[in-house]
Amino acid sequence: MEEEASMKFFSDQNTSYADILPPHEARARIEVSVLNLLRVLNSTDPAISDLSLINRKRSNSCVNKGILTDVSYIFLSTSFTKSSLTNAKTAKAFVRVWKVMEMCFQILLQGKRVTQRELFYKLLCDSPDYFSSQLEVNRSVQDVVALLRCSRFSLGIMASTRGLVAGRLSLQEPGKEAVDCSACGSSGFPISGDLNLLDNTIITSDARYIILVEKHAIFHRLVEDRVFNHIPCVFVTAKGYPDIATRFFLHRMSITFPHLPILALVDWNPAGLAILCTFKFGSVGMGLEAYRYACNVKWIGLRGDDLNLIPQESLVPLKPKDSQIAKSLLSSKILQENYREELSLMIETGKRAEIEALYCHGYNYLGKYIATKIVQGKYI
Amino acid sequence: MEISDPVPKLLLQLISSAFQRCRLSEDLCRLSLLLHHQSTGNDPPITSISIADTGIGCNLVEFQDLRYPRELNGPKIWDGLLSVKTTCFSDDEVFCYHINLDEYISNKRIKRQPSQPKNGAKFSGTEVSLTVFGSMDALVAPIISFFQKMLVLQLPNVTMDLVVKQGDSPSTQNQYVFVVNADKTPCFTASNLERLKSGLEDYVLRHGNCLDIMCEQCFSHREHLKVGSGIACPEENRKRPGRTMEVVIVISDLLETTRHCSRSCEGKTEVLYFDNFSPSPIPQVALSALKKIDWKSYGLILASVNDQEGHVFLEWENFPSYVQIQIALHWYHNKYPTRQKTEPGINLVKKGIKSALDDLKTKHEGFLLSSHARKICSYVPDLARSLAGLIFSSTDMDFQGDCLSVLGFQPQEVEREAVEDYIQRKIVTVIGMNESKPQEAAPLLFFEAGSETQYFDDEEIESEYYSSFLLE
Amino acid sequence: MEISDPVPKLLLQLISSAFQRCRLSEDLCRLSLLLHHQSTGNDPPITSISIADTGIGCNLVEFQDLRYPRELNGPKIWDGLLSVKTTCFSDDEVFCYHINLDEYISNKRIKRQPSQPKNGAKFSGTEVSLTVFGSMDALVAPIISFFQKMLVLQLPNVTMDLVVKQGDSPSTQNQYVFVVNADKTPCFTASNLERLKSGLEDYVLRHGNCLDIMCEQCFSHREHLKVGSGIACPEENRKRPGRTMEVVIVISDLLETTRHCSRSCEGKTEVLYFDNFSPSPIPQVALSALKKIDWKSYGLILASVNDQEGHVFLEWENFPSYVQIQIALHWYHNKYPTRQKTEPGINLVKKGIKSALDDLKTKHEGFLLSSHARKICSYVPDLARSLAGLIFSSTDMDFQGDCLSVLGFQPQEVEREAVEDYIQRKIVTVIGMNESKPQEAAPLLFFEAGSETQYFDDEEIESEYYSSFLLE
Amino acid sequence: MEGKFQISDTTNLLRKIKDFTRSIVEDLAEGKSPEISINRFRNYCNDPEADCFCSSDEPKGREILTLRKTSQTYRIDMLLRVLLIVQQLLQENRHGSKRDIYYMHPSAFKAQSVVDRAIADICILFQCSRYNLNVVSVGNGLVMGWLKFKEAGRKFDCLSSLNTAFPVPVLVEEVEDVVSLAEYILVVEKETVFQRLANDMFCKTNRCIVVTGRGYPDVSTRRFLRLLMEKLQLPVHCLVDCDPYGFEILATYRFGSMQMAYDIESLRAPEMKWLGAFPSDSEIYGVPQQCLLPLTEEDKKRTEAMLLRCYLKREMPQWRLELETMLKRGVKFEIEALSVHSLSFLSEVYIPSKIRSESLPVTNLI
Ligand SMILES: [Mg+2]
Ligand SMILES: [Mg+2]
Repeated sequence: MEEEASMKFFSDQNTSYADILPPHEARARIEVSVLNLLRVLNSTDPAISDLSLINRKRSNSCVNKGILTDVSYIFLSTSFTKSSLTNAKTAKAFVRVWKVMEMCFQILLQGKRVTQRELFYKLLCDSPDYFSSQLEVNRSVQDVVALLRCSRFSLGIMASTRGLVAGRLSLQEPGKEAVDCSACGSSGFPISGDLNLLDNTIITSDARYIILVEKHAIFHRLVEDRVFNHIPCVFVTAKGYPDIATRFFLHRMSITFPHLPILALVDWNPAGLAILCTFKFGSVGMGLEAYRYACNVKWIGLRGDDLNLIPQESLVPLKPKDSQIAKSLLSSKILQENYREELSLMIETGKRAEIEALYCHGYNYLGKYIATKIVQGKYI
Repeated sequence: MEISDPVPKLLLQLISSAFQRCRLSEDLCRLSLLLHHQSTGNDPPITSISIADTGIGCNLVEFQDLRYPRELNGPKIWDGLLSVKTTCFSDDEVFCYHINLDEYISNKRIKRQPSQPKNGAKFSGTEVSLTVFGSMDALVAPIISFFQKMLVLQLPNVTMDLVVKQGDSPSTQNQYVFVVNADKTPCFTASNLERLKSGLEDYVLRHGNCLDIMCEQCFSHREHLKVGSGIACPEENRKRPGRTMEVVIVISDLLETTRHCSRSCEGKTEVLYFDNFSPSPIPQVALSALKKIDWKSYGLILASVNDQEGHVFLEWENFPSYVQIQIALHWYHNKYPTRQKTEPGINLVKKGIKSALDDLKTKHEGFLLSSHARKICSYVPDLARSLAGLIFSSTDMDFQGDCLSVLGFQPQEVEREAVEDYIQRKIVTVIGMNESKPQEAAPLLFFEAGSETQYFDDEEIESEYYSSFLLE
Repeated sequence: MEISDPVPKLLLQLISSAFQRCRLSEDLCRLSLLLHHQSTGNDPPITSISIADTGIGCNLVEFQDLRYPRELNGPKIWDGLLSVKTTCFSDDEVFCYHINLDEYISNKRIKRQPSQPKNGAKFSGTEVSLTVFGSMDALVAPIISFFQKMLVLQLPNVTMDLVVKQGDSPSTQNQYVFVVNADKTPCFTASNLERLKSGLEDYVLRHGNCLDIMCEQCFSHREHLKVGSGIACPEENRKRPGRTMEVVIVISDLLETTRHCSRSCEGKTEVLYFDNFSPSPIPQVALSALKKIDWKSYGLILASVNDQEGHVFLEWENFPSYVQIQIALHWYHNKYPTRQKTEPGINLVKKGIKSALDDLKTKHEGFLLSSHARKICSYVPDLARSLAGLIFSSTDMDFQGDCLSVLGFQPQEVEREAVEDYIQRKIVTVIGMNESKPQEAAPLLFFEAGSETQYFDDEEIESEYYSSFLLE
Repeated sequence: MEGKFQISDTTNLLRKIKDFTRSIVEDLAEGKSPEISINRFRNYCNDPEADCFCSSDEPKGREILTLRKTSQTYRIDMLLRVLLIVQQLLQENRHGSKRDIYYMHPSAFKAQSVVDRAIADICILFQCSRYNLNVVSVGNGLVMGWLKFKEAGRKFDCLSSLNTAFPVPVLVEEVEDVVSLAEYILVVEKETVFQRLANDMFCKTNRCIVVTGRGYPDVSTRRFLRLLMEKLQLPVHCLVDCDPYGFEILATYRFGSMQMAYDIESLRAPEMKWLGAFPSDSEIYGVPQQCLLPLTEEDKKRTEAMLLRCYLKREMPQWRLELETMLKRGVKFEIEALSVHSLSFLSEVYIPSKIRSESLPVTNLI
């Protein structure tokens, strides 16, 4: 039993993931679904096929602890939930799935993309009996993703992204001129929500580090100061919790440049660590779509070591929300020991510190801080 | 003074016996009932009654169980004397008896009278006659009703008639003939159940056999009737076979135009009960069974069961009044006559009824669905529309062709509506089938070797896109 | 048997009179009190008391108001007889009287005795003596306390001593000398208020004048004392000038090391009251005034006023116990003696105290601030730091120089901390000044923009991250 | 001249800061309480009938901060703290955000709003805009279309990819060399609509610049829009949801916000036209019933309050009428509701036809 369980961890067999498909392939999957349903329905032993959806419950999440690689991740295993037309609990959801599939099919046919809000309105008008809230639409979309195993983007739904990139990087989208990300201003270059486009963008870089920044403002500061001139690096931010496109982009970077360490600069608080962990391990919430984008992110700061750099008055007491996040983090099996220690220190001291607190040493201190940390190899 | 209740009851017993004698005959038989009101001069008036049949001849044992129908308070209306003449096919003479029902000592009851010669004629038959005081007005209706019900069994070899005479003038004579409509009915070889089905259909179409022909004001087509039947045999039949509970249910939509036909039951359901080929008051056990059926699983909500002296009506809460349900139960022993009277068990009755309901469901998709299934069915048009939409909006002609051929359509002849309709009907059928069949897991849309599979519920992780690691 | 309460009271009156006679003399005077316990043989023991002064000589009117100190229950301890010898500078003889205080009829009270010749000697003085039964143990403490308080007035020309003799042996004789510390005290020309200030300071430093020198365990420097004084004259002084209420308040930090010095009052505040240059029980009106002072506007919260038979202690709620506050009130008429005893009005007392408190505030910035001002002051270190920051972080050296010279610093010698400190003190001073100055009408010269609700923040609402896929 | 905030160069501003510091120090040295006079501004009042001066840039009153009141002392304290940081920013020629400033002393400032107020006080005191203090904010706005410009020497070439969203530049004041062939500027409330237009390649068929503030517009987006208007002299159209929040956004673009009333001249878009969605559009374009949501109580209260704003009555009575209509009908709808029948409805029908009719004198009222 034990052996079998561990076997699972090292194979990709038992992971469920959503592919990024070009429109015609996504359409083909929908068509196969229709055909399968019809076949069984009109067979000699007629039945209405159940929809097997990847279970998106926490109980179906597994941890892959990298032993052979440095990358650990969280993924959904192959346990299913079943949506059945004849089950009173799931009947409506069953119909919703088909409604969403139909709508996405039309959108894909038109070669368009919609926002989830537009999708909501379309469905609200088309099938008001089934969709009365955005939430129902979002859930059904997730169901379709879990059924067809293709990403939401592949279904013709636009993803908004807050990701920005700047620094020693050049991006060339197909058919366009290359963009030098060191010259695109302090606002940085926006990471596209178009995953296909991201996948086809040519990335070149002479950077030696990728620095992941939690906050937009810090990103802006570092870029304005052109810190990448001193530390050959690329800055990436998702302005908080990462979206799929930003994770996808970071993952592509890590594949393209496997030797660049990815260093995360986050607040010294549980939310900061949670953001780091989302980049590092993925999340069940992104379910099928994103486990493969886990990256070997290292924690450069802020950390407990840095507290002596910060004036006492800049330490703010932990809020209840922080403690909640900390608790939840600690309960995660994947969290490594030295991260746990940092968390415990936060809880022990009851304090949190923002990256901005380092500004007491001057606005140009951040760059020095990062450089020092890199030189001393102080990342975990 | 009218002839009061006890007498009709006795009469129905006598008629029933006569009917059985006809039934068991292999020839065409006739059962004639004569009511003769000799009003002239007599006071109280005298009614003489004669029940004559051309059946197999009677066995005196039949009269053993008859009891004098006693009025507790009231004048004596009858001397208790039955005059019986009977002969079997093989007999040479017609035997005559006087049977005094008012006599308690049984061996004094029957007094043999001089026989009548048959003079070599080959025939069989019985005539029972009696004379009572009082008018016969209260007698006619129950007897007619009895005959009408009798017809439901559709025994093809028995013709029944009733003659009611007032005095001696032929102008004051009414004759009622009850005969099975030969061309519409199953042949002699049909089973009892087949006959019952056909009989109940006729019964409905003729407004409880009140009419000679189908009421076309209420029913435009015989085909609009939905008929289901079921048979249930007791467990012990294995040892002593023969006893059977047969159930027929007819559900009919009244025509829109005559929904308020005065003869309809206003949405009430009449339950006819036959005990050994004879209309009979419904026994308590069947009444209980009717109450205990899980009607809800057939989408019906039983409001009440009204038992009006053996005439049972079910009332529904959720059924439109223009839909009429008619139920007939028949409990009999194949080896008739048997003196031993039996009653079906409650589960047997339930089983019979359910089997008839299931039969209906099977034959008519989307019919008699449980409220659960009906709710699901309400989603089906939408689902079918989406599926048809997916098929027809596809630009991939191969896919479209595949779908249509899977559904059995010829690509060239196809209209979207027809496909949508077909899918809809198919799905509804499956839903109905799922209901009656014990649930067996439906196949998955994609064949996957999933680990555990469970029905999903709302506990799943909220599908926030920008969700964090913490949701793990 | 001890000499009980009434006697000390009488004695203090007699001493007070003697003190006044010295005070009014322009020469150095001496006031000697002898208590002689003649224990040998007598039972009950006899104590003879003599109060001798070298003052201006007495006026018999002084004795008019004295009353025989009566014990309600108890043995008679005194015959009521005072023996008085007195002479003025200009008299040729010393007049002797016996004054029987037990005599109600006033003209029988005083009996002239034969005078004693002065033989041309020029001196003045008075000696009052009496003999009472009982031991003198209970007498000594109040008398010492009285003299100690007397010293607070710091009248430089009166030396007081007390000799207590047990029997006749000189070894059993104790002498206490109460003399104003001449080199530390103001000269003769100093005002009464100046002397009172100095006296109260000494009183505090010497633990209520219990010590001969300053207690260095508790107080390291005289400068650590904060002294404030105030004078209030009644309105009617304009017509009949002369009456004055003088108030001195001394606030002292005990040294950290001896915060728990047994002699300290544990944060309680002793209130000394002088009526016409004589320690006196505090009158009711002054007590009321103490209660009615708006201490809060000086950052003080009065917990209670304890009146222990004329010794009044104030207790504070919010004052650290190592801070000691000492208050002395002096109510007198410049033209002494006046027979008419007066009391100050309540407002006068209040005015005097407030004026002393305000004096303290003015002299010591940031001291005795109201809680409101102290709240304001809590921002001061920050303000000072920011201002110093603005000065020192500026890259404009001229500007820096300007600011420093405005603040009175030499550019070369400047440390940021010193400047910050200085600014801080300056701001506190301003805040303190704002407090004492009458509040000007708030300079708000705008009309309100109405209280409409503001829904949105103009700024990046970067409040924790968006967690929704809804792009809106 | 009076009341107009002149853009002062850094030296000038530093000098003002030093003068200010010096005067405080002098007051203190003399034992005087410093008095800091802060003007008050508003861009509207709540009396539509009033004979008010809200339309002028003049201060509408002033407060004098002294050390007498706790609240005022605190305000001075915060002002000085922030001023110290501002002086450093200016001397080092760096930019910081209000967030940055807040995080430097989070426990002293307690809340972002405290910093915001101090910055506003400083701007008013020195008669300058926030960006003069080198306090900038990283905006949320996006822009696409027929536009090319430079920000601090770095090129932004939206023309190279007409349907790609570019972030609004952070250093709006350093934007230069603005080049555009656009015929108009379209401001949309939401990112979703912006994305719709991008997906529909709207800018390929329409010569325009599309800007969104992603909801309530931040200062950089508004400033950037204003700058585009000034440099390009193009008409500006605004497309918002037909709900009170959408109207609030529209009004903020057009009239500025109360909070930044002191700097309204550099932030508002005075010639902006309201393109839609109007309450009447729901009927004209057949918005399905289920897409019309009833106004909530909160919505109604908000709308009623907005109707009182004097600038509507004075400058945009037609807007006010539309707002009244919304209140009367009691329903609201989002822009997405217009395109339920066809995804490209907005880009192919609605916007072009609205913009065409804009040029007609009759409907030009709105
Ligand atoms: Mg954070
Ligand atoms: Mg909106």
